[in-house]
Amino acid sequence: MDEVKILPMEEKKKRSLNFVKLRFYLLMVITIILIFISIVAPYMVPNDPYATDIRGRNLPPSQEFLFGTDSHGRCVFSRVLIGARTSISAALMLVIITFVIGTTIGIVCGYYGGWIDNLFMRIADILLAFPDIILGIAVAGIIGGGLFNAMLALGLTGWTQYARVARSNVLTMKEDTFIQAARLSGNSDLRLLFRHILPNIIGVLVVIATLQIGTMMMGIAGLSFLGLGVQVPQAEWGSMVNSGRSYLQIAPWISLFPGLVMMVTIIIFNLFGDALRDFLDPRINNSS
Amino acid sequence: MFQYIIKRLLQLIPIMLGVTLLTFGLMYLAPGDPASMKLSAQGVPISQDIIEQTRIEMGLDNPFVLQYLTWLRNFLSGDMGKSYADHLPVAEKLMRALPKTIMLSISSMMVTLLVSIPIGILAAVKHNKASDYLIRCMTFIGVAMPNFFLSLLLIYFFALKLNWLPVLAEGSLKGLILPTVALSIAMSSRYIRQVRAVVLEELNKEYVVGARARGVKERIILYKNVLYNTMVTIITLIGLSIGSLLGGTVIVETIFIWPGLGKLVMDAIGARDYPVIQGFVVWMTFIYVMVNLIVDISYRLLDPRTYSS
Amino acid sequence: MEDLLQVKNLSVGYGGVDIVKDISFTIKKGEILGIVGESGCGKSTLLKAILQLTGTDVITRKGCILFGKTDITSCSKEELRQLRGTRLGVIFQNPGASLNPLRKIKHQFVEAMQSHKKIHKKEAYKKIVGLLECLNLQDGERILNSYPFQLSGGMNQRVAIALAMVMEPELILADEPTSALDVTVQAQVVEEILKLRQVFGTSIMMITHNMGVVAKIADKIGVMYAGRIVEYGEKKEILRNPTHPYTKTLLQAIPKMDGKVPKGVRGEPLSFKDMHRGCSFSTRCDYSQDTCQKKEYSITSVKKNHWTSCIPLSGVSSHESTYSRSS
Amino acid sequence: MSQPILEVHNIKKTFGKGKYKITAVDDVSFQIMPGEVLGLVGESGSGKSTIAKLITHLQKVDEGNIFFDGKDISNIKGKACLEVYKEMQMVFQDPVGSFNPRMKIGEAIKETLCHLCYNPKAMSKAHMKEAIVSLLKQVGLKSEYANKYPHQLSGGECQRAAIARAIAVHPKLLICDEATSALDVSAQAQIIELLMELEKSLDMAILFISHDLALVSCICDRICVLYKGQEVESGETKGIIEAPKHPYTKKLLSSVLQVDIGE
Amino acid sequence: MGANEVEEIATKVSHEGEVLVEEKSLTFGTTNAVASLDPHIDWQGWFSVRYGVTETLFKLDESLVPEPWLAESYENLDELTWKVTLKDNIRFSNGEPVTAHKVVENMKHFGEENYRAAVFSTANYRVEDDVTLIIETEEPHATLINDLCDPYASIIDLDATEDRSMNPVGTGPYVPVAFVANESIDLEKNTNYWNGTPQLDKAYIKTIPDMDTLVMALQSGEIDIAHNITADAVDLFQDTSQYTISQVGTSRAYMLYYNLDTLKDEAVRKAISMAIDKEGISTYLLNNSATPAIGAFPDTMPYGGQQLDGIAYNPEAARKLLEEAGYEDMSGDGIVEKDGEPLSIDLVLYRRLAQEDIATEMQAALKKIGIDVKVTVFDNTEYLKAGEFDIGMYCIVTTSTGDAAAFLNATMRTDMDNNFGNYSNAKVDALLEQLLREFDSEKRTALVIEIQQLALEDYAYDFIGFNNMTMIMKENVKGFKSHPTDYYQFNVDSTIQ
Ligand SMILES: Nc1ncnc2c1ncn2[C@@H]1O[C@H](COP(=O)(O)OP(=O)(O)OP(=O)(O)O)[C@@H](O)[C@H]1O
Ligand SMILES: Nc1ncnc2c1ncn2[C@@H]1O[C@H](COP(=O)(O)OP(=O)(O)OP(=O)(O)O)[C@@H](O)[C@H]1O
Ligand SMILES: [Mg+2]
Ligand SMILES: [Mg+2]
Repeated sequence: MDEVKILPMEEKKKRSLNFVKLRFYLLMVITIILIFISIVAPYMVPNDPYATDIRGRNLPPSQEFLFGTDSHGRCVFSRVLIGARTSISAALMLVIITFVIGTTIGIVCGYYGGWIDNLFMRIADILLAFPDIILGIAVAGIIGGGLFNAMLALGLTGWTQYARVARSNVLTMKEDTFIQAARLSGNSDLRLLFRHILPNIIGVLVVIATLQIGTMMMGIAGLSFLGLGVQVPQAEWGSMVNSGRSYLQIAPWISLFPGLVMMVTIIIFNLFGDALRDFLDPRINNSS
Repeated sequence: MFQYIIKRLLQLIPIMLGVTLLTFGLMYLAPGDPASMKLSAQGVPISQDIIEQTRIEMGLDNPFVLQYLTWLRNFLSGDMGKSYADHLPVAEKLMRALPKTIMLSISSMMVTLLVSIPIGILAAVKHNKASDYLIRCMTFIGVAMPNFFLSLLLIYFFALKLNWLPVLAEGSLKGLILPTVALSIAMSSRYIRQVRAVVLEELNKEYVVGARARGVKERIILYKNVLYNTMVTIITLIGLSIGSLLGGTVIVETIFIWPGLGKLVMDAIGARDYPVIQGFVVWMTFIYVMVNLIVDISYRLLDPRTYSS
Repeated sequence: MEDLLQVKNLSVGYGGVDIVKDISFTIKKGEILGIVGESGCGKSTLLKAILQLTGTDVITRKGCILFGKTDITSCSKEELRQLRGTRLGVIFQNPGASLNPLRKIKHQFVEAMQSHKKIHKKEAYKKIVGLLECLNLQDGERILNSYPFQLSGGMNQRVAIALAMVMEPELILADEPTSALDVTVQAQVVEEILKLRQVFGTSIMMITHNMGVVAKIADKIGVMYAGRIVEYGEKKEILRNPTHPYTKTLLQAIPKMDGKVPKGVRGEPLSFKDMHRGCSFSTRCDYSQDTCQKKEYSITSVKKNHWTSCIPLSGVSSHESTYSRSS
Repeated sequence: MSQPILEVHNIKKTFGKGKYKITAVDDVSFQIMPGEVLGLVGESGSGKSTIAKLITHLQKVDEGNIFFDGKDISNIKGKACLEVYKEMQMVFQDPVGSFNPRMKIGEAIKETLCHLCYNPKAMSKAHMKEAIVSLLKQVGLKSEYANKYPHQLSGGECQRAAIARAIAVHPKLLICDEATSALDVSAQAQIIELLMELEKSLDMAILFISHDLALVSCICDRICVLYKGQEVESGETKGIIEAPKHPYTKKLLSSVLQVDIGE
Repeated sequence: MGANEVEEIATKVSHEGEVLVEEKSLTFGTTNAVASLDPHIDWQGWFSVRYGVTETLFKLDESLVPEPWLAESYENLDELTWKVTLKDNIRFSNGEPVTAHKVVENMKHFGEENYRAAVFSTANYRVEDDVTLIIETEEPHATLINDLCDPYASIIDLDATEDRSMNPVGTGPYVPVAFVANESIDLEKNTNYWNGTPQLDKAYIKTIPDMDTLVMALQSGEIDIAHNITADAVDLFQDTSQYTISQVGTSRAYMLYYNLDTLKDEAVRKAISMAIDKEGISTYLLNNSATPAIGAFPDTMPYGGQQLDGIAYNPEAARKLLEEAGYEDMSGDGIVEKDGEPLSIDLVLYRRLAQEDIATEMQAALKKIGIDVKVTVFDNTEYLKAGEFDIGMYCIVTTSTGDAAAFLNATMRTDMDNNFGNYSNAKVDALLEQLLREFDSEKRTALVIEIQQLALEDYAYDFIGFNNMTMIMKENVKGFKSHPTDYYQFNVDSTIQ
């Protein structure tokens, strides 16, 4: 109750509020730039990322090859750029698909309950019984490698998180006064679900999704590193780190740059997720 | 409580059935014919007759459900089939590797807890001070560092450049250090952040203000009240992270040649050794599910609200 | 009787905005002071300031709080800690929340006691059971071995009272100790707080917005509005002879069993941010005049032990008609 | 005498199973006449809110019947519910919580108008806006409140807005489930004043649920006392206040801390 | 326990003066996993021969010509009959003498156990005396002595042990004392060795499947020898005062199968062959760890590549060739089309040695002449059998025992097991039939050359290069040498100083 009319936002909070907003917008811009880069990467590469030059292998970073060349004489910088496309867009796509599917299932399960809820939650239980990337390893290991299979493997369990969070949120929200009030206002079930419940839980889910991008990226990279992800010569950061492994001592840049870029990207997505969470948190940010 | 355990154990049955069905189903759908795969792994010259014969021997001509049930029956009786690659019983192979994986998991878990709980609490207590920011920065890097990348860097520096630790872990105690560190860094980073958040939240609870208002010593508030209360959450975290720990062991074991289950399965994947993969997946899942059960139970034991109502 | 707590020109706030402004009052030994006022007028803030509770964002900006002879505002952390519990007790509004949900009641008692004094557990338990009996909780042993969630709201509140009392402090600060309780339980708890004073002679500062409770137990009443005490005096004086317009309307808003519909104050309180010079009640006051906007806060004595910040000139108000409309 | 607007016959509601079974409402009957204010009192957990939810069909009755305006509404579904909501509305205890935090006050009111009052297609935007503003005015809120979010309003203001939303349909029956207990005395008095005014001007019946006997006695024509899901006493306000029969009622009465101004 | 510790202990003991003779031991790291030590089954004999546990009657010299080992000599009595005489001082590690009788038992045994040794299961044997035996094959088998060089033909004491997979009793300088499948083999010297005293007291074989770890283990000193190291890693060990590099060419060829069912246009096949820079791949990409190939056999052999006419690397000509054949880039995407169909081919391979690298390079090279290549990597060789590819890359030892016939017959003859591209040329088939029955080595050589030339001219196969075997050891390790066969590394002179 006390919190209800915290209109007098004092200086300190104001500052932290601005900070939260500033941080959010800043990171949003960076994230968008990152995604933008990953989209236009093919037009930005200084060299053909697939063109080999066996006479110019393992060259150290230079003006022509910013990140040096790899064991096939390919420009590591160009490959990192092109790899951004694979790594980021694959992770993004995976997250978006699992997000949509998981959220829909979660909302429907939470709201209607009954057999449909039971069915999906049992499926989720079974999928969640597989430890982390073990199912990914099993799927990719059994049905074979390839980016699509790796994504499938990760997506198989990916949706459950959204479904569970959405469901539990819907379950508690279902009893909230404002939902009952909305029902008294004559709203249909569908409208209740999508006009009233969804906007109120989407924040949490979006935050999970943003944080999930990094996880998925690491998952895909991990599978690629194990040789279960992308196939040669496709550029993907995880497989690039892997292929540079043998040259760690001779030409460390082959592994180091994709590894570092991946790390930085994940950090950015994670920071963005955190900033988004703060931004959406009514306790911190009250005026949205 | 006892009833609860029984109930949970009963709930495991359909889940494990689902897991086995899924695992078996995957193998069933997998490209390639298990019979010829088995034969080619043995280096036997493959004629169509032999393949047919092997198919019948392996029961591959039976309908899916029957195959599954047969497989399940054998599995339950401890017979997980034989490795295509070296004809050793899968159960034996897994059994041999299991202790190593458990050793690695436990040591990583211990290190993680020992590192993350104090640091997490420190960060929470020093909320928004320099040390808090420093810790948070480090954790961000730690979380974002892919464990295979980290593993390579660790080997490069500690084994090769400094020559402090062996390159070949080979299941020795000294060799345990690097894989443990590789696994714990990411995990600790995640934990520190979570412990920090949980402790912060707990510190803001009214009962803490209450205790302060009663003049209870800060130390007692922190250790006897806050820490104990957050333990419940931390234990849940442990349960949740066991999954990624087990997943992480696969990569780390492969890089460090740690003769555990992870390495075994990667070798098996390389050799399309399906019985081993199958056995591995089901085992890992079982371990994971059991650990989570234990976590749930201890969670209930720790929180009086759950076990007495 | 000597003064136990003296608050002088106290200003308190969060960050930049002052919530509590220039408050002065005293509590004598054995006296019960009731502080009433609208929600959000700064009652809890005042209480937290007196306790100098860390971690609640409260910043004392001006004035001093003399407790006995010590100035609380200039105490060190450790001195404050020793003060709390031994000489200053607190009871919070939400009985359950101020207890650690995961620890048995007895541990919470013992750790509060042992933080101040070397005492053996057995001895401590004995003392606690005695205290609980005083509070009409016969089943002391069982309660000690329970967790907060196993007790009802009323029991928890009594446990909280006992916790505040266990070191026999000279002054107890109670922040809406009964508003989370059912009417019937509330009546009981109020009885028990009264009994405490009888038995231990403890002074109490009781914060509430329930006039009924204040009327029942207080010796003196302070009426707060927008961070200031606008009227202060003996209970009877305030109830029978309110001078400040806010006190008057507040009294009229209380539902009574006489079948009359209670009358509200019109308008909404200003937010602290929008507060300007002059009387902050003037926007809602029926007697408000142009001068009210400019007038500085000052107090006028009405009688001995009764002062107010405003004595409206009755009959002059142009709002008289509005005021009588609803009566 | 006219027909009661609401009749509740022996309704029953249980929650949980086996050991955890709770009978929240146990065989309760009462009726409300048009334009009448009925007070429902009882301590926490006595089943007051449950009764309100049963009447408004937010929960289903286990046993018994509810008649609204002569029609049995105990087992209606879907569209029929909407018809009932056009004549019966409710105000909740938690004023801020009864609004969707992501919807402006105006939008929330508009929802009710669209779903229950007018055909939204047949109505111009300006017209709709006008309707909303006039509703807000009726409860003493300025028109700019339509563009605010619930958390930007104080508790009292929110409750006014909630009342505006409820009276948008010109209900014959308004249920107030502890509509004032979250507010402080002065805000409470404001709301009560408003409700009483509206009752007269709109000729609504009100089911006033509260645990504050003093408050109920001020405004209600009749009172019904609940104890652990059962109705222990009911009758004219005066009779109950002056001569309570049931010991629980007596206890409730004696617990009321009266402010003795004693002029 | 690591080898270092063992050495350390050994040194310490000697310092204290208790034990005067320092125990000599070394650790040998390899990427190969050993599932069983039984030399007769599958390819397991490679390991027991490599690690000096078992020996064969004949061994191959550096140019893969058989020479006697356990045998003293042989005589080819007629097309079907062979007489083998054993050395007379040979004993198994358990002290038992090696008799003609035991040798015959062995031949029957591996003939049964190993499909590559099928000829020995159908042959008839006669024991003349303790050291002489007669072998009669059912059909003429020109390469019998070569076959006896194959490690599966290891002579072991079949009566000595129950479990040959754990501790076969052979005649080599070392005996296995502890064996963990796929992980390690501990060896001790064979005190009964027939040909001198082994210099090492102990040797530890470690399987380190990961190449990088293997390299680092050698750098950190955890192993003394790293076997079969990749070319690029060699650069790390250029310091000759610390390391010795032993490199040798082998007959393991990186080869291409053109799928003649799908790649019907000869011009395309030819263009592809012309676009592959074999020289560049061998020298630069593989850092000299391969020798460019023309045909199926290395130049060191009489029927090696120098005898054949190959296709020269000439991408320009390749592009022209395509153009003449009607392939032109109309869409401007860099890929040529014919009849609106872009020229896109599937290249399949399995994960072995440098195949992935070569494929990547080929993909880039073919893109330059306008061919789009899709690469699919498999984990085993099943994919070739399925026949769903345009080009199949394979990596195979073309002559493990100094004999060309087996490879050519299995690979190039119509409908044979390894003829994955469905090559069929009646003339080649006839010549192969002839080759199998020809005992005269000069004529054999001529036949082998002719067959290869025909296949090359049909553009049915291409050979990119031969893998060079590299072994790196610490400078103080002596008596180890890479051999084109990839066995024979451990011998009586192997030692560490
Ligand atoms: N931690 C805080 N930070 C910033 N502002 C606060 C904080 N706590 C309270 N406030 C603001 O200070 C003002 C006074 O709050 P306080 O809790 O003292 O009121 P109160 O009189 O106790 O009200 P109630 O009767 O509702 O408990 C309110 O406007 C509130 O919004
Ligand atoms: N959805 C539900 N599931 C289970 N039990 C419920 C549910 N709703 C109410 N109850 C139980 O029914 C009983 C009556 O609850 P109800 O909310 O009607 O009481 P109330 O008189 O409104 O109390 P309060 O004054 O606290 O609002 C309580 O014991 C409550 O725990
Ligand atoms: Mg308060
Ligand atoms: Mg209720």
